[in-house]
Amino acid sequence: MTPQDLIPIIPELILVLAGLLVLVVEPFLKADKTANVAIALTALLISGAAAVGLSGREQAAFTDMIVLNDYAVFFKVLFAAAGALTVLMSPRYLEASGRHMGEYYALILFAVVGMDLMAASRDLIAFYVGLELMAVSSYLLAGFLRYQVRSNEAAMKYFLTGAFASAITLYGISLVYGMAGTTNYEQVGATLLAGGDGLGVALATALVLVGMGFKVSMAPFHMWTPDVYQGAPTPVAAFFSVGPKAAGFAAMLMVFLTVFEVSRSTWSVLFIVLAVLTMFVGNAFALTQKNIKRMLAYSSIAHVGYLLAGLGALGRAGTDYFAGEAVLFYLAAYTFMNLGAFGILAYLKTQQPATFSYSLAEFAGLGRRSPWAAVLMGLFMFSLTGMPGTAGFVGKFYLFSSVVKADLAWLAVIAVLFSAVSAYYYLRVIVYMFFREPEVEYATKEPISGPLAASLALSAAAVVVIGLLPSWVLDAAQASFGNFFG
Amino acid sequence: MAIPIEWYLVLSAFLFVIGAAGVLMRRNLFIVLFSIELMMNAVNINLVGFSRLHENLIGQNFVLFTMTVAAAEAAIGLAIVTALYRNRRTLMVDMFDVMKG
Amino acid sequence: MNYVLPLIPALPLVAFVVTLFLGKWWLKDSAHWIPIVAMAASFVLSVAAFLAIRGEEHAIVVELWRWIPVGDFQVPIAFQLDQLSAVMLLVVTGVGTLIFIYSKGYMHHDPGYYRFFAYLSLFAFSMLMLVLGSNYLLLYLGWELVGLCSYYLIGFYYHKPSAASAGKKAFLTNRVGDFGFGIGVMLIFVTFGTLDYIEVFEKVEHHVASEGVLLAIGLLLFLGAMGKSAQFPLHVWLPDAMEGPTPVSALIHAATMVTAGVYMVARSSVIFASAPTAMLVVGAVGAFTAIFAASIGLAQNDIKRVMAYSTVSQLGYMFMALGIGAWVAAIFHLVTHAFFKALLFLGSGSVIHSLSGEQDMRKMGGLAKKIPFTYWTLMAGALALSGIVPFAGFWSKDEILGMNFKGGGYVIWAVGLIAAFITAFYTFRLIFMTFWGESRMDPEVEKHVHESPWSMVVPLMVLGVLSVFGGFLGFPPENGVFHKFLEPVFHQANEILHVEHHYFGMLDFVLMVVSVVVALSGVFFAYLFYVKRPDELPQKAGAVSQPLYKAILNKWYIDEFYNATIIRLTVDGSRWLWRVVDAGVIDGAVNGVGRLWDIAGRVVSPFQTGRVQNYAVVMFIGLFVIVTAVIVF
Amino acid sequence: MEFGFAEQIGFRALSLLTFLPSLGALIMVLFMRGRPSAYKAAALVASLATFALSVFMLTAFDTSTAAFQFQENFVWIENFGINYRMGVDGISMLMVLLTTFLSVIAIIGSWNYVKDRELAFFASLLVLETGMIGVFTSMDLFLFYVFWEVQLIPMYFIIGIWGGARRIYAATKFFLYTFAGSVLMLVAMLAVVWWYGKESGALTFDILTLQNAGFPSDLQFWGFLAFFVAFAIKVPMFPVHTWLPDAHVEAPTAGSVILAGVLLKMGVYGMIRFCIGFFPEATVNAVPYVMVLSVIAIVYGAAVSLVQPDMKKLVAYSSVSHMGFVTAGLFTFNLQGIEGSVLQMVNHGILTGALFQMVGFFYERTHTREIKDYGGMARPLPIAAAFFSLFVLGSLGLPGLNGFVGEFLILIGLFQYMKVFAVVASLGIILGAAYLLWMYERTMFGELTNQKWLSLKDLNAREILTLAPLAAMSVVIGVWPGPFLEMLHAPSLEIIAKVEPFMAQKQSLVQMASAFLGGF
Repeated sequence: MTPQDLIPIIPELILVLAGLLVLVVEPFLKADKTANVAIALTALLISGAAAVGLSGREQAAFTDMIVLNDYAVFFKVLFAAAGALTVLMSPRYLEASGRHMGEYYALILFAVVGMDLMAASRDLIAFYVGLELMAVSSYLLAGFLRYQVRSNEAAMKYFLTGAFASAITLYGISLVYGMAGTTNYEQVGATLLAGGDGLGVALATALVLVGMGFKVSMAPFHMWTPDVYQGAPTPVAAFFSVGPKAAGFAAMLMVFLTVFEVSRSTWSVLFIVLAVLTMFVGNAFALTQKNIKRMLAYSSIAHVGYLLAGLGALGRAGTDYFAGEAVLFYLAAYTFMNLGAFGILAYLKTQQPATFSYSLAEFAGLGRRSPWAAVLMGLFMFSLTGMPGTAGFVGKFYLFSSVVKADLAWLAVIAVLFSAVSAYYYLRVIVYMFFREPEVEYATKEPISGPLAASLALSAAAVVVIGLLPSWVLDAAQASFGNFFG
Repeated sequence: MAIPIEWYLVLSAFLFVIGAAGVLMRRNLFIVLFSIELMMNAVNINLVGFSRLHENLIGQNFVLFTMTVAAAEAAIGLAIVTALYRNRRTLMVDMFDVMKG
Repeated sequence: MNYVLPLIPALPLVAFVVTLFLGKWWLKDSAHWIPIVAMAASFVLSVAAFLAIRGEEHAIVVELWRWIPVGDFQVPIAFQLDQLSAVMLLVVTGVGTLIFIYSKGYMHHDPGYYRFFAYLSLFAFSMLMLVLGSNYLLLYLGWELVGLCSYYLIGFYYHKPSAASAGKKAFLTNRVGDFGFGIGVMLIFVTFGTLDYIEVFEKVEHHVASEGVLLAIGLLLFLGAMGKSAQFPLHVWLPDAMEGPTPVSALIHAATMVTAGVYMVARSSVIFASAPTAMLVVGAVGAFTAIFAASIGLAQNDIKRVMAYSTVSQLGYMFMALGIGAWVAAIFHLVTHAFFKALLFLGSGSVIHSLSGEQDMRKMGGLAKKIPFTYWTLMAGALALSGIVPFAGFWSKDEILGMNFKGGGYVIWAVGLIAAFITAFYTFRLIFMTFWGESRMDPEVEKHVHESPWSMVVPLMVLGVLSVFGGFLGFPPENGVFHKFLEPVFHQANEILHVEHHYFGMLDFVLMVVSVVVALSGVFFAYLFYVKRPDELPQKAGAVSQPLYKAILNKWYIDEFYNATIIRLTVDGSRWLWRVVDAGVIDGAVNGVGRLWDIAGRVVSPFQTGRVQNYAVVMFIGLFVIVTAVIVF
Repeated sequence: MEFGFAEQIGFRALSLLTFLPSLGALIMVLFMRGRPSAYKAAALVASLATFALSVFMLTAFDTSTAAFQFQENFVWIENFGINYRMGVDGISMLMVLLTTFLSVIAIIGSWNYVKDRELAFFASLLVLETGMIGVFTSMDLFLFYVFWEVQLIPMYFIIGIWGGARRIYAATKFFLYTFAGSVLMLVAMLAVVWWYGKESGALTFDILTLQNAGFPSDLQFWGFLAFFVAFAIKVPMFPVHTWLPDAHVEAPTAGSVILAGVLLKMGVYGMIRFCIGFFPEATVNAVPYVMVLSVIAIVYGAAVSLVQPDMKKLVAYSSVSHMGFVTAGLFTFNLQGIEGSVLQMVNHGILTGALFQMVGFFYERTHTREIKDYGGMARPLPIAAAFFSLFVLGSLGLPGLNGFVGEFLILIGLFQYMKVFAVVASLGIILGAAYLLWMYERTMFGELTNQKWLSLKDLNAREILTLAPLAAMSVVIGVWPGPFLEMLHAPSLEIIAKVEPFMAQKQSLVQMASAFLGGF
């Protein structure tokens, strides 16, 4: 290790230090946790800024375990943004839940570090460590409201299935190591390619795919998702729905494009089949949900289905990384609209901490009660549906475009038809907010907290800007693949 | 003479399946936790065996990380179990189905 | 002519617009002035036009602007003045003016006074467009517009459901005919590449189209004519149309609009002449309608309905003429019929007016003394209608019968003769029941019987004079002034048919005598039945031919037949389409897709049990399947 | 680029036209909350200004060419070859005029219609106008799609918030149905773009470029199918029409006016631009099927209208019938058919818009739309009855009013294509007269069914002001359609030129079918 090696991990270093600082400061704070919020937020912003500053550079560090490239930068910025928005929507929510503790922010920071590592790793060990860092933090975050049964249950479910999936991944990784004798992505890929496709490779592909599929809630490894999202604190659920998912895709893209180059035909078919299954499961379950939080959980599964179609297309497209870029772009777009939607849920929860249960019926007449919240929620719903003018549309446009480009037009047709189905349950939220009158009277509302408002405004702005002027994010997504194998 | 790699693999596979079976079938949360540990250790055996086969240390390095992670997981698992038990007074896994559908 | 011709229809149009917009608030009771003046002015202009076209070989065409210009489909708004349109102009504006004047008295005190005159003006405009248009599309335009006015005027007393539904019935029945007309127009365009009369006829002469196509065109056009001129089986609307005010019945449903079909066939004489089969159909339908409608007229008790069936029957005569190629005779009968039928209607109107709205002949009788002007003018009309020498109807009707006989249409001639007998019978049945014998009026009504005002009587007298002497226009038969005047128009058609010029001969005289005898015997029988033994003979005759009598009384059950078949099928079929096909099958399928998803959601939902180990099992099964699949494939 | 905006009119007229209504909406929402008279006036001014601008553009419009005019073009999303490109030809100019015209009418017509969330209502109408104009002016596929989808949203809200009792069902159905169709179109768009991208090495969404791409047969087939389904839903063609009656019945008056007046036309417009423009070969192959569906729609829509108990539903189903004429005329591919079809879109917009507006006025007075609740209304409401009769007559194709011109041109075109279709379509006209007159008779004529109606007030000045322009347009187009048709000559010839090469090959098949169906 040389000092030079630290450059690529500057963003993570900042976050780790900030996380530790939070833990140190925490005992000195009383009820007011503003300082820790500020620390976490600043750290995330600096980390993101640092990542931006590092863009365009190519560097490998720690004996090629970690790399710095635009791909990693893209995700680091994205994760920092997701973390920052999550942090912004948390304080009031946690206060309302009676569990406003600094550890929360530290855990978020550590989780982001883990995610960063997943995106930046070039070695199975580093990847595994990143994965677990993220996972362990997540388990704790899910159970953060430890006096609440749902939160406990969510943590338990997340933990058990997560550890189970980790073990499966790990088993796959061990087989890879066994076949290749190394854990470096490129070297493994080259060795496996030389050895040819065989039983062991197939088995390892399947095992790793399952383990990572779990993280991104790919069907049929998705079943934890709704329960965990529902039980976890809402900002945490928001974070889960975008962060670990994006990190999972970041790692998945890398691993499958390098390590499993040899079994490309296998995994691309698997992704296509599972994409269809995932779209079906996500949409079919989402349709019956009366609980918005659960509905958003299933909807996130549906979105994973679309993304997996992109991965399938990527597998089909040889050295054309268009589909990969599309996946990156979609993740970015998805991050903002989903965070926004969850942010509205968090806001509503802070309005009625005791009674609000995220049920659809409670959205009735929201358009009258809180017009701004309703309008923003409408925006996010339309974006999730994929209406033009929003980030969701450009994302779908890009993604399905890559699927069509890979001569999988039929898959694109299936995907768009599923997204038409999804319109039904997204619209239902709008129906309740604008077209129905409330069934019960609601108490006078409290003013929205500044950070939460900022979080919502930023998400909405991102959704609209990416929707209308997507070129910036597009360029970034394309740049990340431009020097992917540089 | 060296033990053939297949022996490691078979042993690890057995352990892994036993662990998985435990996760799937045992009702007590603690035993499920142990079963997960068993799965992790199956992987460890694999890694060490391969390390021997390839005559490099990567596998053993990996094992160190795995064990650390397993320890962390175990700690967190216990924490979660504690919180859960406090609220629910039971550790039967199939009792926890407040959220479903 | 460039200015005169457009002005003829334009004046009534202006009158319409002014009366419509200003009538209610401003003109009120003097709403009649503008339309009457406009109409009279049109009449004067028409006379000018008539004088201008006399003896001209070629038609005068005035184009205003391109109406629908698309590619080779170029239809102008253009007027064509030739002898045929000149005659029609005179009839429309002349009879029109009289009826406008008559309406001033008849419609007095009606709350919709201004509305009535507005509609009448619009009608005049439309009818003039119809006869002046230089192409088939303008004919169609006028055709539809007069139909519209007819609709409005029949339904003038719109608050009466029977009136409203009669208007609709008229419009829809006409639409059935127009269906044929419209397709005929399209076929003309597709065949000849133009809709202009002159160009089309030229191309027909040059055999651009096969006879089959010409037959199709002829029959399609005739379908339109059947609708407008109330020929069997599309005659059902005309009797119901009597729901309208009487001046309307006189103007639209006797003198002008219903003859549009005759005008159209005469106008298309070149096409029909080139398709003999079509002519045969025209003649046959005409003859059948003549006798068929006359038979119904026998048993009607409503004074206006008798007239209505009589009109249908007389229109049948005109088509009989057209069917044999007696174009001029048809137009001649059109003109005389316009005179005497307008007269009869207006006279009936006068009767009704003086009886405070009573229309049932069974509640009249003995009116001759009380309303002498009406009686005598009506009598003139009756004599003309019955075909008694030398009244107007005699000359034209006899010419039609004679031409048919000489043309070899003996069956049609015979049918026409029988119809003539019936006509004379029911006409005088009407006269006798209304004016002769004992009064059967309600005492209340009887007290108020009065002669109509001058504005009603004067038109009656003018028309009476025309009914008496109008026939001499066509004297001697087939060679009268009228025939000479119209000769250039039908020159082409006659050339195609190789018609030779014919002079009055012995045969004609014999035929004349025959038809006079037949007519007189009709009058005689009517006298026998309704003056001599009114309490005995009608009942006896009814009893002897019970089923026949019932059939006649019920108008041969045609309306019932339509109601039970076409209308019923359409409405029930549509309801089936809506309830079963649309709401059930199509929309059911659409909602079914939604429901399918709903069911899918419900079916899969229980799989999410909430138990974490089940999740792990699913994961494990998934893993197992994937691994198996990967290994197997 | 001789038809750039700079040469023709000197400013970015199309962008201004497109976004002016939305700008108005924005100003209303930001500065005029809680002041009804102010924001209503602002809405009116915005829509009037837009209309005025569109009329002003006519003065600079060149009818002698099929080229797109007032063009604007700049790069939007470079990576995909997406440009912000706008332009209008005769067809789209006419559609734009129709849109701006009807928007004004809709705003005046619903001046006092909504009581709840009025500001949002008028803002929605204006945003909707932007979306509609955008659809007609886009020359970039992506831009088109954006507008195409975006206009769904305000319409969805208009139906959903201010609609009738089953508004949620209707709004959802409307949205999902259209959305499902248009996502298929999205895939087809992508397939087309990628094919061309691979062929030429450059991605582009430029409509004109893609129109000249010459796609291979199988892509034509699938592409046509996907685009066609999307547009057919919008039109709506039989059998994908069932969203329409629901949407119309539940929508507020202004919604119905715009929906029938403009939104349906977007479907046919799309067919012209894309189905025919991109896939002429597949179009030619599809003609018989489209014809059969259109003719079914004509007769079927009319038959179903006949038995509707609800006035609005009746008019809605009549739209199915009338739009059947439009699609049938378009696919004849002769000048009369095409021009008749486009003109008929304008006519239908005016007449059906007017009919919906009238039903709305009646509803505001009586709070019922059931035909059986009416009867004898001509007595208390003579002016309304007069207007109503004019629109009814226009709708049933009375010569001298606008409906006839379009309908007859279509029939002439249809007759040249295949006589049987023209004959069957003419049957639809008979039925058309039947259901319209029957409705008119049952509502306006006869005895007063309800003595309460005697006290109803006749149309007021504002309402007359709403209807009079529609009536005037109806008469003007009826007697002097020349100027309107003139705008269509060049673009229609262009359409024919596009399909003609493929028509020649197909001719024998048409003749065979014709013989089979027993044409003359």
